Amino acid sequence: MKENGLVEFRWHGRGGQGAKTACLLLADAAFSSGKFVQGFPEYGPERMGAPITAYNRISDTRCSIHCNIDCPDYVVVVDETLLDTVDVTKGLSPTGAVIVNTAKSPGEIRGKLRHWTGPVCTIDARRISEETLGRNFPNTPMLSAAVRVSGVLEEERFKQDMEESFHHKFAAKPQVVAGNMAALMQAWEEVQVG
Amino acid sequence: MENTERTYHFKKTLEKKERFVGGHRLCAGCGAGIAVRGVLRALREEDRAVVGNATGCLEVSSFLYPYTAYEDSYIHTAFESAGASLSGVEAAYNALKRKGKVQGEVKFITFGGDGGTYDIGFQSLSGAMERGHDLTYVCYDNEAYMNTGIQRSSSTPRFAKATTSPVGSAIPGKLQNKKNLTEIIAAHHVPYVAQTTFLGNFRDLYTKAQKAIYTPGPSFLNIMAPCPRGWEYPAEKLPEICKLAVETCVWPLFEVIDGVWHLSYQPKQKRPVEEYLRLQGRFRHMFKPGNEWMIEEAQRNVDENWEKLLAKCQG
Amino acid sequence: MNYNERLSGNEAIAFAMKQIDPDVMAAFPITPSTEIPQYFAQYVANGEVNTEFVPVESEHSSMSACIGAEAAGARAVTATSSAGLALMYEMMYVAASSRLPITLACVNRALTGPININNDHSDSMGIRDAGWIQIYAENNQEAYDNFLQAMPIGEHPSVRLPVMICQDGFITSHALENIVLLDTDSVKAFVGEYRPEHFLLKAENPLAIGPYDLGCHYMEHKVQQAEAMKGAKKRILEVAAQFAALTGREYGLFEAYRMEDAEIALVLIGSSAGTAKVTVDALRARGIPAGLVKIRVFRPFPAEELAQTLKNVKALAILDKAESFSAQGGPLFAEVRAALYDLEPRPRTVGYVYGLGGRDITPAHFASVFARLEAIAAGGELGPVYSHLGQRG
Amino acid sequence: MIRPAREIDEHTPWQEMTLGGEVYEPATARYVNTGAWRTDTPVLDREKCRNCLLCVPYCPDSSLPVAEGKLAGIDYLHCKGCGICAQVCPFGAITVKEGGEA
Repeated sequence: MKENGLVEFRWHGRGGQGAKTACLLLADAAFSSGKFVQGFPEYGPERMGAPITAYNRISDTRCSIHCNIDCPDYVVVVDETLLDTVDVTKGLSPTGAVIVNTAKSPGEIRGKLRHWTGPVCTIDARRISEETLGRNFPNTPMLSAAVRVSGVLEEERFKQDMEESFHHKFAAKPQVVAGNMAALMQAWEEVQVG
Repeated sequence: MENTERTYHFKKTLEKKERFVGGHRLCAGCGAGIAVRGVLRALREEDRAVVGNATGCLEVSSFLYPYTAYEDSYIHTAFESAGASLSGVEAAYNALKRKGKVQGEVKFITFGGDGGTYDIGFQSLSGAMERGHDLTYVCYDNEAYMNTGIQRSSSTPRFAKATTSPVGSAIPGKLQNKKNLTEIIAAHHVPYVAQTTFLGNFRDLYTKAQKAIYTPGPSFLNIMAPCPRGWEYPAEKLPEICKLAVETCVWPLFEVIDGVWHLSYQPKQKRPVEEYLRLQGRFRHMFKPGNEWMIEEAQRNVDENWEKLLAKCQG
Repeated sequence: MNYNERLSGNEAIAFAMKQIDPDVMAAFPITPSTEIPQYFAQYVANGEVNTEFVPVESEHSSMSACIGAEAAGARAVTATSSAGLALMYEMMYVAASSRLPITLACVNRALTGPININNDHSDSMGIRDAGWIQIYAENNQEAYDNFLQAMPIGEHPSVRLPVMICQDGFITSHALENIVLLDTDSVKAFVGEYRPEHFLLKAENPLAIGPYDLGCHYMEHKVQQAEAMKGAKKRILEVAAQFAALTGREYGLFEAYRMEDAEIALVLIGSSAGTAKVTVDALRARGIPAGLVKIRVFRPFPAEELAQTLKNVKALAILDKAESFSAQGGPLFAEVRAALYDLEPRPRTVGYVYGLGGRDITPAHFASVFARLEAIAAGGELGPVYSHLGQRG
Repeated sequence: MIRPAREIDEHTPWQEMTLGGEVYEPATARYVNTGAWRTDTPVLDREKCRNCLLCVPYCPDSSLPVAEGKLAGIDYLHCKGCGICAQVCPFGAITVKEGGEA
């Protein structure tokens, strides 16, 4: 654990897939839990499909630091095809974990990770999202898995805050609230640690 | 255009209070001063105006600190920004009027020479026209950058001598034809666009200025405003030059109202362009033996443009 | 009246603009400030503000339109970055010399070329001598707070100068962070109404603005501007005091962080100051007397106040997030060093140019600078006074 | 104390000049004598003038004032002597004489 309960996340995704949105959602959820947060993407001129990185700092006090996160506590990979080209676990804290959106098992994914010997977590966010929301919106399951694995937020409060936030966000479409909550709960249960 | 007068009472228009006073530092016989007076005279006396201005002869001469030649409010910001600056003034008026902070009718009229209008200020003019601000942009077109010493502009006619299109043994003055800015502005589909100059009892200029100012939305007025220094003619010859510009069809008078083209004046007998050119020193080299082709080219160009205009106005 | 939220720096500025509800906003999009007019256009579309939004065709025109609007008697705002600010260059001078207190949200970005969209301060530093008050933020909170203070500073009759509120592109503009907001009524009461004495639309008398100034008047007008800029310090501090009374958040011309007994220190601007604070804390934990000064107000430049704060420092590094290609350091270095010239003894100073085009700067970088300062303070050689930090090779 | 525009000249200290070069009085140019620029001078023959006023709008210097529908004379404080008025007069009522004296 870093000072003041600081927990740092790095997100890997592709432009247009929602890694930045998921990062902002995590910041939002942590803010609701009374934390001090940072959620910021690393910007380039790249368009849809290019690898992108986003970061979170979650802490009990305000973070004054404003640089990228080279040594995160957790890495979340929104698109498993990135594992072939991006060294996603670079700098990852040995006590941390990598969380990958995949239908594969942690064991299968480990084979693609170069030097990483720590925990490998998997979540089939695509399937969960399709089952609960009818479409591939992996953000809610990914967020759920990241919170579950990291333990950065207290479970009950997180779930309660998310429900309120969905009600607020989808005020015009209440059916979407139930779908998102189902996605969140299912991901919470299904995330595999290996 | 409910605010425009149906009939033109020349003497009544001259009894209105002068809104552009003497004491400015324009040259003796300058067309810009005549244009500004003529346009501002079209304002209803009870209306206020904010006058804008691109940098140029008019600006450096009509507001030389602490002497403004304008009865109305006036703003100059830069050479290329007259359209945008007046857009900001008009936007402010809309906001302040809505909030009850400004009362009464205020009109927005900006002046620019051909440098500030055809060239460096073209982008901000185009933006202001496209956004639909309720303002009138008036170009006093003297066909070169007179303020900096008669350099060529995109409005300078072909073969005219200017200090950056000089006449030499290899190149006979400006090589390109004049840009048709009025047509370009008409292509912005603004409600009112017109071309005029100084003629007779100023009916054409006055009524066009009035329509431009009182048509809601953006309007554009292009006024041929001769420059005795740059065009090299004796200052008192200005009325004759304007008249010949129209009679030769070098500077046709027309309006484009809501996209419909109207010819304002058709000469009974189109005069040869040579008569117009001969009065001006900037075309002197065209009359040298061996250069007859230049006059022929100039005539051909005027004829072509005139035929195109006639087609538009009949279409 | 204070409440907690989480907003990016751009959202914070747009929200401040919404709370102020200016008369005119004229803007043209450019990364990374684009979100500000986007958010604002949505407020306009939703009828949440009573502002005339002018979506101009260039930044040159956005500043021109702001000048027209402000001269007309309206409160005008805009936002831009990088090449957009560069395109405004001429009009920035016109705004300042016409004494029009326009407020510009500058989201700092590197200047082309090669083209680069990330943060450094070359845009606003390039225009530092245009006559605008410049206030820089470390984070979203400061960007918001500074924006609320801009109009009470710039519009005050003793000042009448335009104000640029700067924050670091992407690093704070696109970073979601906690922020404490003021309720809108308090914002409106704090910012007040814009009541210029003379304006183009005033019914009682006309106003002519933007004359040709002959040599016999031009210098006098420039002296007026210079005097106003000198006097602006007082107003900036008055407004800061009023703001502190309202929010509890205190601001000065700069922030002196752990400077009381500091023997080695950094001077820098913007978000990197927050990162450097982490290094200062780490050094302090080891008993090393490190501190830093974060410049908030760069124009007017707080020279006397800096000299007072830095007089007991033995070794000082001044870090510029902009090149000036002077071949002897960046603009902040030049000005801070000049400010210290009359001190006896004076701190030994070195200058770094860092973070260009978004080059990331970490606590480790600052640790290396402090290590050098420790050696200098202990009587070691000064070494090169002008160098770069964070580049390869 | 800021001075009125007509009292601001090359001797005025900066403290007494309007800020930013603004002028908030109307048409202060009328205090300027541009008549001194004249090298030729138009002269109005009232006998010949029929008050058609055709000369008036052509004057670049607003120097042909109209009162009660009639040409009220020539404003020699501002007239620069371009001679356009003489050219457009259909009745020969305005002639240009050499020299700047009115």
